[in-house]
Amino acid sequence: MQLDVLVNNLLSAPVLFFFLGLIAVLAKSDLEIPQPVSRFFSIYLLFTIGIKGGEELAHSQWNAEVFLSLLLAVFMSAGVPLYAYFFLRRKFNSYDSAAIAATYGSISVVTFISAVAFLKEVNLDFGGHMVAAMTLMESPALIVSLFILKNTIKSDSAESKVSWAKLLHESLVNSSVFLILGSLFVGIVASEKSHNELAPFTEGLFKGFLALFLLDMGIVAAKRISALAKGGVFLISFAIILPLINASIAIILSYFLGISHGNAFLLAVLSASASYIAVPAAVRLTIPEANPGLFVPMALAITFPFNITLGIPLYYFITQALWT
Amino acid sequence: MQLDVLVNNLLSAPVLFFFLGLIAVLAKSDLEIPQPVSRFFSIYLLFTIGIKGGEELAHSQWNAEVFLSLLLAVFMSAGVPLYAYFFLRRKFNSYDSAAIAATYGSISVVTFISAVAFLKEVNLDFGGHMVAAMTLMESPALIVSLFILKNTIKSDSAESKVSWAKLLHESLVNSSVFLILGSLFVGIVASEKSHNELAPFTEGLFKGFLALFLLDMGIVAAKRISALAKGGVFLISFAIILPLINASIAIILSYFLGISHGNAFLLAVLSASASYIAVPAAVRLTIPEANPGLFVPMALAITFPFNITLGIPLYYFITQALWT
Amino acid sequence: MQLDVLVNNLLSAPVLFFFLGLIAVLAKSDLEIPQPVSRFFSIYLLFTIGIKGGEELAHSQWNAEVFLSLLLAVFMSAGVPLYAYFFLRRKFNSYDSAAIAATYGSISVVTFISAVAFLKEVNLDFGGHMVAAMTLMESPALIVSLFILKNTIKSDSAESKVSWAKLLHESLVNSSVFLILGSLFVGIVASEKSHNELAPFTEGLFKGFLALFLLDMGIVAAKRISALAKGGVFLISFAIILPLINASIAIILSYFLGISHGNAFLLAVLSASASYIAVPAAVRLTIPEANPGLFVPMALAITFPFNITLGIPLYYFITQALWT
Amino acid sequence: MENMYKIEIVLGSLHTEALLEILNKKGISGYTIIPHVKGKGDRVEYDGLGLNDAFSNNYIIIVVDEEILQKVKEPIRNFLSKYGGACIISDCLWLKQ
Amino acid sequence: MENMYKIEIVLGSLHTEALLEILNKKGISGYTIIPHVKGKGDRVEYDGLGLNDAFSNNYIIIVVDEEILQKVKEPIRNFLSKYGGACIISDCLWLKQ
Amino acid sequence: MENMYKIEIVLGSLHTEALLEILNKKGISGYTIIPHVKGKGDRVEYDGLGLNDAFSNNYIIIVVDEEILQKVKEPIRNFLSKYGGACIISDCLWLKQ
Ligand SMILES: Nc1ncnc2c1ncn2[C@@H]1O[C@H](COP(=O)(O)O)[C@@H](O)[C@H]1O
Ligand SMILES: Nc1ncnc2c1ncn2[C@@H]1O[C@H](COP(=O)(O)O)[C@@H](O)[C@H]1O
Ligand SMILES: Nc1ncnc2c1ncn2[C@@H]1O[C@H](COP(=O)(O)O)[C@@H](O)[C@H]1O
Ligand code: NA
Ligand code: NA
Ligand code: NA
Repeated sequence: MQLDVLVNNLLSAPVLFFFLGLIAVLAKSDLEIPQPVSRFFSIYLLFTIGIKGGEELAHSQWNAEVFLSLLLAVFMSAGVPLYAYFFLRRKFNSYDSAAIAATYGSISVVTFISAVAFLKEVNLDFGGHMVAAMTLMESPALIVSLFILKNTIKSDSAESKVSWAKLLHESLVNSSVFLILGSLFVGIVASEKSHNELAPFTEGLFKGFLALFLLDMGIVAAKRISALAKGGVFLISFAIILPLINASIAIILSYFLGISHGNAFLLAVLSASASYIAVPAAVRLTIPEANPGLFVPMALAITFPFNITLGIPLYYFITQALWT
Repeated sequence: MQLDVLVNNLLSAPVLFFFLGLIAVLAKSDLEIPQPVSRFFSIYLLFTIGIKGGEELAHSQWNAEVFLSLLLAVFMSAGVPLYAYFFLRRKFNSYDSAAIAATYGSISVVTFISAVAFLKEVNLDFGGHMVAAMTLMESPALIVSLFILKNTIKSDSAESKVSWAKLLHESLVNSSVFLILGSLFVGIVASEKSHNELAPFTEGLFKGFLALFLLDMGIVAAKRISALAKGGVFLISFAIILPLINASIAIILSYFLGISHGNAFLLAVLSASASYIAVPAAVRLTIPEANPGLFVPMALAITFPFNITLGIPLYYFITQALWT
Repeated sequence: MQLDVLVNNLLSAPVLFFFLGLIAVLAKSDLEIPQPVSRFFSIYLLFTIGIKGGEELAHSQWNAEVFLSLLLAVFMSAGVPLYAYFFLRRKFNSYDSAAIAATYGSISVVTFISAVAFLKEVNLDFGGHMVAAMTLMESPALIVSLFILKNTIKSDSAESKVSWAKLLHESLVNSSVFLILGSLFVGIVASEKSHNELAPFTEGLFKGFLALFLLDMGIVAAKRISALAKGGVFLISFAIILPLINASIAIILSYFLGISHGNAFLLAVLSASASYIAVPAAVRLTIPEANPGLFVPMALAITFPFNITLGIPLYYFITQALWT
Repeated sequence: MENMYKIEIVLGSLHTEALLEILNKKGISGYTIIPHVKGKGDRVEYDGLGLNDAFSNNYIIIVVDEEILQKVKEPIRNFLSKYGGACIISDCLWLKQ
Repeated sequence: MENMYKIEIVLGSLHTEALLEILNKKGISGYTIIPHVKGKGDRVEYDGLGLNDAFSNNYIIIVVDEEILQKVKEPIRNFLSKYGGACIISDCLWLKQ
Repeated sequence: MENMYKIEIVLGSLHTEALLEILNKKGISGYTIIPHVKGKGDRVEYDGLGLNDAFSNNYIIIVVDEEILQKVKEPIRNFLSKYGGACIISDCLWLKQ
């Protein structure tokens, strides 16, 4: 039965379309999703996750476990860069290390979506506040990484200019965070009638747009993967080992904090996931010295596919063993 | 209960997304809807309104009231510029006055949609011909405004070149009018089976795309609002008072012509609304001397939000008091 | 009753939107579908056809008739250029002849979709493998045409460079073929639950997106039609006569091979249809000397509308007379 | 290679067709248009944002010889003074095929 | 017609706003931006592909006189050395309206 | 600042990859591509309209020194004579970082 779960996950339409995208590039197909269309897909996904998350949030109970899991979410996002950075410094310069640390402390929305779909498949409950937890994990990692960077390199003119106020502001209003937060808010205040009217759009189309978005991600991942060649085995192992470590820590802490099975699993997935949209854009602005040929393909072409194929079932088996 | 109506209107998902768009820009978020995506939304909305309007038109009775309301629609669109122009000339040059007059004589499709949604919320009937009425109101205002402009300024070489035939043609084939008219036609001739097949697209997705389109409108409105600063209080008051005057005239005339409650309300909303898509584009071509920093933000950033938040409930209360 | 079928076909929403697009351009409307949106429509259509085709393929029986119809599909695609080329050479140079021959040997996905919708309308069954048959017909025509071209013109430096391996590869991975094949594969392996989750996207939206895509095709067809003027009556007659010949041959062969009514009809439509997306792009690369002002508008502005309005009912009446 | 002039015009998208019609009559042999261009000059900012093309520029490039250049200079200047936009002219070599 | 200089800058989309802010302070009178430009130089390839703008360039065109050119040269050089990008300068004639 | 040459090529989108492959072999150090460009010359009009890229141009900009210029001139000419397109060359100064 455990193999079933793994195979079902691998054969789900969105996962297959990700691989279709990879294959398209490797087979030198000219298949490409125009950028505005790609943006439309991600606007749709963020809008829908926000609206549905808001609906669930409005119906969920606020108890100690909820607060603990939100706290743990922030803790993981801020904590991951702390150990990742020093681990990375053995192989990379300060800039690249900080950039990669920020990437892995933050989260991937599509990985989260896949985990939620997985939970529904295996009939395991989770809290309505987990979309909020995800949103809370978007930004702390970048702030912590910049803080480390600033304190480890001798602050010369350029670096000393980091404006923390600007950074905090930016982390709240960057387009992904803003659209999810805004849609979350609308989802909370909207009436049941409103939700019903939106349902054919938000629920009906979700799987279709998700599959197309993953097709696009597969294409982009494959185009960026060649840049990894220089990084070699270390880079690729790192992109798989770090998620495993992050998930393990999240699972252990969840266990001792008494967080429920479903929420612990999602926190593990979020901690294991790495950002390849919002954080890379922010890193280009704040750490222009870092090589985007490293941190983007690591997150997008190694960690993301690892998580949605093997990682998610694996984190599930571990939590299942502990929680039942 | 009246407050309820107002609050429900303010808390509807599309209205909230308009404000989300405004806030995004004010909070300096980088959230933006790529232009092709924005076009897709408006193509979808025009297509859907046309198809659904055609379906309703095919089932509606043609009686005296229908003809009277169509006539009143054209009358309002042509009449508004007549008084608006001379009112505006006190503060603006001829070109800007004509451009603003044309903008306010014409209509806003999204305002009309919001009014229709409002009617459904309060369970008030309206005629299947009102989409046709709306379409009839798109163009007369621009023609009248150009006519006034040509007759008030000493016609030198450039202005005397206005070709009325070209203008009439243009007003029938400009993309918004053409797409609505065409979809209206398809909606009329399509079989019931056809309409059922299209329903998941036209009806199912409507609220979702409307919300996203309003998000975009909010963003654009906020980006254009700074241009209003120069115009000051006069401009902003004008952008609220003129709609009130237009709606009042439409209501009074409807009342004496014996037009039904629902139709009168929609005619008031249409008269009060101002164009920020089709007419501004046409004005750039026909009155290049006019400053688009005035007429676009007035319609988009002041009149539109005023109408969809306060105007619509207000026009409803007034008509309700008169009709019942 | 036969007239009914014809009229219903002409009044279906997608056909009407094609004419709306034509009229838009002829009436000099500025209505245009931005290219990324147009791409989105075609990605949606290919995705959906693949997924649904895969679902049907998974449920269909593999018997002799299936293999025969797949074989006939390839035979028609490879055979059409053989006679078309020499027919065309009477009026056109070698390059243009080869380009047009390739265009007419290949197929049009939207024509196929219209034929399938037509079959559902008249309640006639067809095999789940016909989407596969369509995909098999995409490429052979181009390969055969290039082969003829290479063997008829004295091979000088440029032409002798045709790399057959590259060409075969290209014909398998060009974006349309790749996306249909990939989606077909996902459609085959996806669970019934998966198909149900995708249905609101794939089935619910199909007619709507098809109508909008045809609107776009109408616009593009009309913009390209002027280029045909030079070709004159010969070109236009050719663009109608060749489909008729191709359909007739497909019908006769199907009849003698014992292929079922529905499949024979679809093979006739596929043989009669001409490519205006995938093949023109491939021809620009492989036969740059050919004039795209000929082969694109012939397929898009003459053959396509002929097939979806008159051709499809006609091929149906002929097959009906033979098969019943 | 031939000595030619490169005319670059930034112009509101809505006005491009009219200008090209004028220039075609003056005998230009071709043109290139880069659509969806943003910009800011003396007039309103062209931010290329949604809804319609009223706030979007085209970047038009026209390669001409000396003779055509002299013919089109005034018409372009007149057109731009009415509809806004900018125009620069520079030398270039045309790589003849 | 006036003798002017045309500055062309290829720059990551995310950095454009910051550069224009600097140049506006130096007194440039306008600018034109061609968005969604791809390219390759010494650093990572900008393939303009989906997801975000981190791999997309802007092509910025700024027409200036000699005086402003001298003022902006160094700031542009400094900016590009930090954020990547390329810049070329050439002569042109500005067709005054 | 260095004296360089700016090569501008308008070319059908479908042919861009092949040309860049040739030029990369000749040693160009970088390139910039503006996609979705429309145009009209001696051949068919490139209106950039939907369905596929067959009617859409790319605008390619390549900055080279004198030596590379001499190396790429003939290959570009040959390529364009087969696949259509236009090419102009002009002087420029490269603002070195
Ligand atoms: N100095 C400049 N450098 C580059 N582009 C300019 C300059 N001035 C104006 N433009 C462009 O020309 C357009 C129209 O200018 P204007 O009519 O002055 O508003 C602007 O939107 C810019 O794209
Ligand atoms: N030789 C060149 N010719 C044209 N564009 C270039 C050249 N070198 C660099 N670029 C452009 O400048 C951008 C940034 O260059 P770089 O910072 O060197 O990676 C590239 O993405 C290209 O668009
Ligand atoms: N005189 C010209 N000025 C600017 N662009 C041109 C000119 N002639 C040709 N072009 C561009 O080059 C492309 C190919 O030209 P052709 O191969 O002559 O059709 C056209 O689509 C235009 O974009
Ligand atoms: Na993480
Ligand atoms: Na009005
Ligand atoms: Na065919």
